[in-house]
Amino acid sequence: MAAAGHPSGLSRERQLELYYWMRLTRTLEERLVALYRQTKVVGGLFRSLGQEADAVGSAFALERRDILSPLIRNLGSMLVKGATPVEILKQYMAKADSPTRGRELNIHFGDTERGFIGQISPLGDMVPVMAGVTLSFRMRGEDRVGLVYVGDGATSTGAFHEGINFAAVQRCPLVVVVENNGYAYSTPTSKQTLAKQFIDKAIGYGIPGERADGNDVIASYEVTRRAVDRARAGGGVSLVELVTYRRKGHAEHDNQSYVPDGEIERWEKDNDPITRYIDRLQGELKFKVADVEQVDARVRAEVDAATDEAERSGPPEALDALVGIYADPPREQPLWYRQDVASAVDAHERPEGWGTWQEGGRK
Amino acid sequence: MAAAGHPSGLSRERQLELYYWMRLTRTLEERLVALYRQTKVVGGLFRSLGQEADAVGSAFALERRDILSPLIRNLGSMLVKGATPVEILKQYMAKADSPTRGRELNIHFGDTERGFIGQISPLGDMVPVMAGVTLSFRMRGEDRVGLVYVGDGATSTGAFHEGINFAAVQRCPLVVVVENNGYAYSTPTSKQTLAKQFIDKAIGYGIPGERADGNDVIASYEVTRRAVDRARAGGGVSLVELVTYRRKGHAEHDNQSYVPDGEIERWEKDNDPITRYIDRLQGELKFKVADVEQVDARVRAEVDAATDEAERSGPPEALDALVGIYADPPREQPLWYRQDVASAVDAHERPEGWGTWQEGGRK
Amino acid sequence: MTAEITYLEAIREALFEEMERDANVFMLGEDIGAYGGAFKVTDGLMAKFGEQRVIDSPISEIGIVGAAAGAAHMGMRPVVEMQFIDFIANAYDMLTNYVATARYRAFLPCPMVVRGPSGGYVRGGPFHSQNPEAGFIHTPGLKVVYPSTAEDAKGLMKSAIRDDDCVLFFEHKYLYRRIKGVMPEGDVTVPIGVARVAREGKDVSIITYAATVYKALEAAELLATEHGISVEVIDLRTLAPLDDEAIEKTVRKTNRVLVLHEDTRTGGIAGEITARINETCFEWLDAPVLRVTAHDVPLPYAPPLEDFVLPQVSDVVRAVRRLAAY
Amino acid sequence: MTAEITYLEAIREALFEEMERDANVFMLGEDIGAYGGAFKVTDGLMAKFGEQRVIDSPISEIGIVGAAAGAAHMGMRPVVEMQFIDFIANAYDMLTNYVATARYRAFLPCPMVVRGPSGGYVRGGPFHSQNPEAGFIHTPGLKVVYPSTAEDAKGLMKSAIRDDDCVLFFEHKYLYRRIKGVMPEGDVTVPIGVARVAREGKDVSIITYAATVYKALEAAELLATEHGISVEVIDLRTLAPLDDEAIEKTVRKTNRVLVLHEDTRTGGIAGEITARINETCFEWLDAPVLRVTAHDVPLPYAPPLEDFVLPQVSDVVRAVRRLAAY
Ligand SMILES: Cc1ncc(C[n+]2csc(CCOP(=O)(O)OP(=O)(O)O)c2C)c(N)n1
Ligand SMILES: Cc1ncc(C[n+]2csc(CCOP(=O)(O)OP(=O)(O)O)c2C)c(N)n1
Ligand SMILES: [Mg+2]
Ligand SMILES: [Mg+2]
Repeated sequence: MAAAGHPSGLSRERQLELYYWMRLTRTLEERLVALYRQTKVVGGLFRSLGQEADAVGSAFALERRDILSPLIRNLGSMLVKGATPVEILKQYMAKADSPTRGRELNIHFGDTERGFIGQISPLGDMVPVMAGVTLSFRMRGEDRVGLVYVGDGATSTGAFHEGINFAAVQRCPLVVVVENNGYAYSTPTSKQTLAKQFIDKAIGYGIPGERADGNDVIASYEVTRRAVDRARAGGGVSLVELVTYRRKGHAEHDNQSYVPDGEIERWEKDNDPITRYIDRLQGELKFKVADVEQVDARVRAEVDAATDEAERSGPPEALDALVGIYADPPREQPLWYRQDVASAVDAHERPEGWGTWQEGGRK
Repeated sequence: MAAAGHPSGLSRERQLELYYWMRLTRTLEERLVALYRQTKVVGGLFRSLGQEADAVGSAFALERRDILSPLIRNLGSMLVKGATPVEILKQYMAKADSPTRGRELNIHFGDTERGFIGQISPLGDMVPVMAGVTLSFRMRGEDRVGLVYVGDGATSTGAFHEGINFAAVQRCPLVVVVENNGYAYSTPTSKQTLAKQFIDKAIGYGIPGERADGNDVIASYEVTRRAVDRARAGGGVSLVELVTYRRKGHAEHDNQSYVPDGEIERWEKDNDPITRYIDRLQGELKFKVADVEQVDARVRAEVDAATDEAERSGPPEALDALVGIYADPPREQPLWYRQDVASAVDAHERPEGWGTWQEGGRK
Repeated sequence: MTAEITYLEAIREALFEEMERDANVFMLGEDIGAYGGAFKVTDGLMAKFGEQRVIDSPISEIGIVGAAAGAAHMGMRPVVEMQFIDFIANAYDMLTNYVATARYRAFLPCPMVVRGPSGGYVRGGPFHSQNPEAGFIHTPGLKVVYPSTAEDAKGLMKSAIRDDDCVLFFEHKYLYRRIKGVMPEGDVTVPIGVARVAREGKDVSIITYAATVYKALEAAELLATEHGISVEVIDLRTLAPLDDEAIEKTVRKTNRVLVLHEDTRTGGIAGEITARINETCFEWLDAPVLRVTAHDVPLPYAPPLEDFVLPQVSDVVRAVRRLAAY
Repeated sequence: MTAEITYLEAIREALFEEMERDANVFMLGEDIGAYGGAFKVTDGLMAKFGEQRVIDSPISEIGIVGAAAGAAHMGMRPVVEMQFIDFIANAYDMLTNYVATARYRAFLPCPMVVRGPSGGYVRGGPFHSQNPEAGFIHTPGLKVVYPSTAEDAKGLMKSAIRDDDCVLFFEHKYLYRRIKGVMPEGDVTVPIGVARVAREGKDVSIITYAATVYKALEAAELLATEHGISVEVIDLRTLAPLDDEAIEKTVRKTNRVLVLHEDTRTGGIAGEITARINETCFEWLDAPVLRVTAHDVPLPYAPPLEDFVLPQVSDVVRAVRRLAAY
């Protein structure tokens, strides 16, 4: 137990930092919503509203040399691991100088230097991949740990099962964080599993499991930190369940008609992770209102600056689409009917007559 | 608890029947070994030596209308469900009138009338399939139960995980029997999972799990019967672990070099399921030696007769290979260079000069 | 007079009517019930038919495809939704090893449909835009359909559900709400295995399916008015089994063929079609069979990239002009 | 003088030498350690290199292919065994969606090899005889090799392990112990992407790979002696990327082409090769490109059935004679 005012032994600076990352997550997502409504975001927009604490708190338990594999609702984890707001914005807007040069969407990107590996859409796949990442740490005797997130829904995939079991048997230094936010798209947890809690799965893999309040950023940090320490000390895989709630729809288009009345409002009112942490900062931890407001102002300025910068970038060059499928050959040749053609789409493409397509009907 | 002398309420007839099925399994497999050495078995040969009790006891808990999905070591289960020795022999010998007309090997065959569905090789796949079979029972309000076997090794597959979880959530009347025989091919259980016992996986699916001595045919029957009754009463999926030991190699070619010295001999000496049951029959259950010997004689006669019958059948006609891929069209046409050709292989095929192939080197 | 409905609504109508017609038909998939599916294809089905027949499943493509097979063995007629067809890759073993072989190796009927939103041109990125048909066309025991019109979407879905084997039903998400049609009165099916002449022509044939049917039609119009080339467009509708007769007929008519598909080039179905034409109509060819396809790369997200990778009308125009001039 | 070793031993030698050369190379698979693998390909590796570098895994094809990818990102060079290549279907998502796209979408290197016993002619039945190459050739980002000689098996395995991308390495189990060769001295690799002329000829070309190379060679001998037809046999060795140059060269030489493969017909690689020949060499063709392949059915177990489904020497003879007479 940490001394009063210093939960988990975090310095005051680090305590405020936790707030900064949560606020940055929320403000950046709010900016993305604005850009989405201006149709500047090319694809869908995925929110982590109400889940900022579990993402930030868990990622905060890692060292820079450690590697994390985020999911769609782990913007906060990526920011903690060094992803920048301007990268996020450019990526969503499919800019030429975005982290994936316009190849992948939303926050599907990574950087092994800073220690995060981008997910792919098929759920669960990152669990075996992170088993392999951490297997390499173990084989090389590196003092590094991996952390992989799975949603409550993704625990039903074969990839999750095979990956966590392999990592367990191989005693990989891996932490598997189940973000139990109550829903997988529209599917409530009760239709996903009969298990009473996700840590009940740990025993079936012969590994420790621990559960915490995912809307408490300190608790999320602490529980993850224990698992990280165990992994680093050679204790192998742990399962951590962070209980939280997805306050927005699966993506911005989802109207959440399937959610029982009042449920969202209740979580918003009683259990917003940022509000809760502000209360704690200003109460138990004795920060001043101004300390918090300063962070808010800094975040606003940073997101404004990032937006300006991101907007200045242009879209990728068409021919970049053919670069880097393999190390060798380094690029594909355009097909013969595209030789000497810079852009594929000429005046004839996307005519009105194709049907009854309307911007509003977009999926 | 059943009255003394009537364990589990089984009549004396049924008590002896259990012995019959175990003995039939073993004698039939011994006959297959002889045929294999005579190269009359076309492919590999898989034994269930030492595991007869778990297969027979568990299948014995089902009614005829119930459906079971056996694995490679569940010859005993199939016999209980009505597969006949002559079918088994013909199937191994790839005869024209074998249950799959020579299309599939060893005991990969089924009959929904008698209530068993043949497995395919990819391990774990039968778990989702049996989830669907039993889902149909539930949807139609039929008073039927399903039982699916998985090996200790197959519990590591994604298919097992997705199938059992789906069945659990859908409350399908399904019993999942993990046959823990200590090995998956050469891989000991300790390299397959860190779980201390396979029923530890049940809690992660929110279902009951129960473990029994798989070399005790009555215990195997009883534990499975409880799960079957639960399923029939609307209690959904149960996991049953039957602990046994694989005394032969994965298949006949496997020399078991990876098995610790003395392990096989110990199981053979102390824990042969047939020997144990004979002791019980002649002891506690007060059968006469002659009762047992009569069964042995009957089994020998049946297997002899079946062998004679199986040997009389011929191989399939080549053109049958093109029949029944789809309901419509009912057959494929031979490719143009095979029109009017009855057999594909003429004098030029399989020449000596291909390499250093020797019958002994066969895999 | 009946109103026009979209390609998506046509599919929903087929599901609805088949569920009404046959109590063995049921739906299985992620978020298909209360929510009505990611694209709302199954919207309203749960309200009408109940949770027993419209099952919201865990995220388990292996699980639900396998469960469908098991139910199908027992006489049910399951229709499984892949939330995006890209995730059918997870069930590749179950479909190619278990389902496709069930009748042949075990005489087990396996009447089931696996359906889902497919294809690109929608800025979906590499995992929400795929055309994974090639791997399944390659698998004996499976049937594959991929309609381009609302009428066909409905009629083929009815046939797929009634078929006694497994049918993979690819729905093009770019067409979902863009394409409309007037449905025929009554219970009308479109047969599996029969192609459609989408436009008659005499100089060059374009053999295609799904979204690129419209690329072909547009190109045909343009080629007629601007270049005086008469193009015949064949909409395959079914990819397995291929309608060899229809292919041969158009080849013998125009003697010049372009195979057009949205899927990547290498190993795509255009190769198979070219081989068949070669085998049966070599003497009728006045020019090589040409292919217009996507480039061989994962489909990128940014509009200029996606547009460059996928086939466009201008490509078709160029290829047809080359064929006509050959 | 060096002794002959088998195709199987050649692969083992390559694994051994590469593990000695590069500490990042390690093996992952079911029963590959203490037991040495179902076919004993990895026999002795664990004794030499230890459990850390020869890992016996749970039965988890998704898990081990995914783990290999993760380790590869970190600079390791994993070699994964599928106990039978048929089970690669279980990892189809991981390979086609994750591994194949890693470099393109995320600039993540993914140097890994997935290898395993493939192919039929061994009475293995439908799940121990497959040739699943088509689905992977179709996937941009993967490389596919399938050697027919012991020398190539060794040299290509070395190249595969050193390649900076994922290479699927199909080993033909019918050739494992039947085919022998004398290995070149020293560290010799065979380049990926380069075909081999297995026999020179001038009248008809057979383009093939793996076990059917021997069917082609036998037929060629017979055609030469009994029918006076001179056959050139091209052993592709690599299926992705295809050696277009070698294909064009032989077509321009003989003007008559048979594509021969053991895989089923529809959607097999013969279609792709036919399309390419059509596009680049149409004017050079004196006859249609013909295909000899397996029939489109799951591979049955009984000898007369398997023999009927798979291509045989007599089929090749018939097809070549037809081409020569065209
Ligand atoms: C294998 C697979 N199947 C289906 C999908 C479609 N899909 C995307 S997100 C999602 C729900 C995910 O729920 P959960 O794992 O709980 O994560 P959350 O969105 O709640 O963070 C689904 C079904 C997918 N991406 N991958
Ligand atoms: C998906 C898959 N991977 C690999 C194999 C190869 N294989 C066949 S049996 C076997 C071991 C099975 O062990 P277990 O499940 O314990 O069953 P047992 O043989 O002990 O009854 C393996 C690895 C397979 N059949 N399927
Ligand atoms: Mg969730
Ligand atoms: Mg076992």
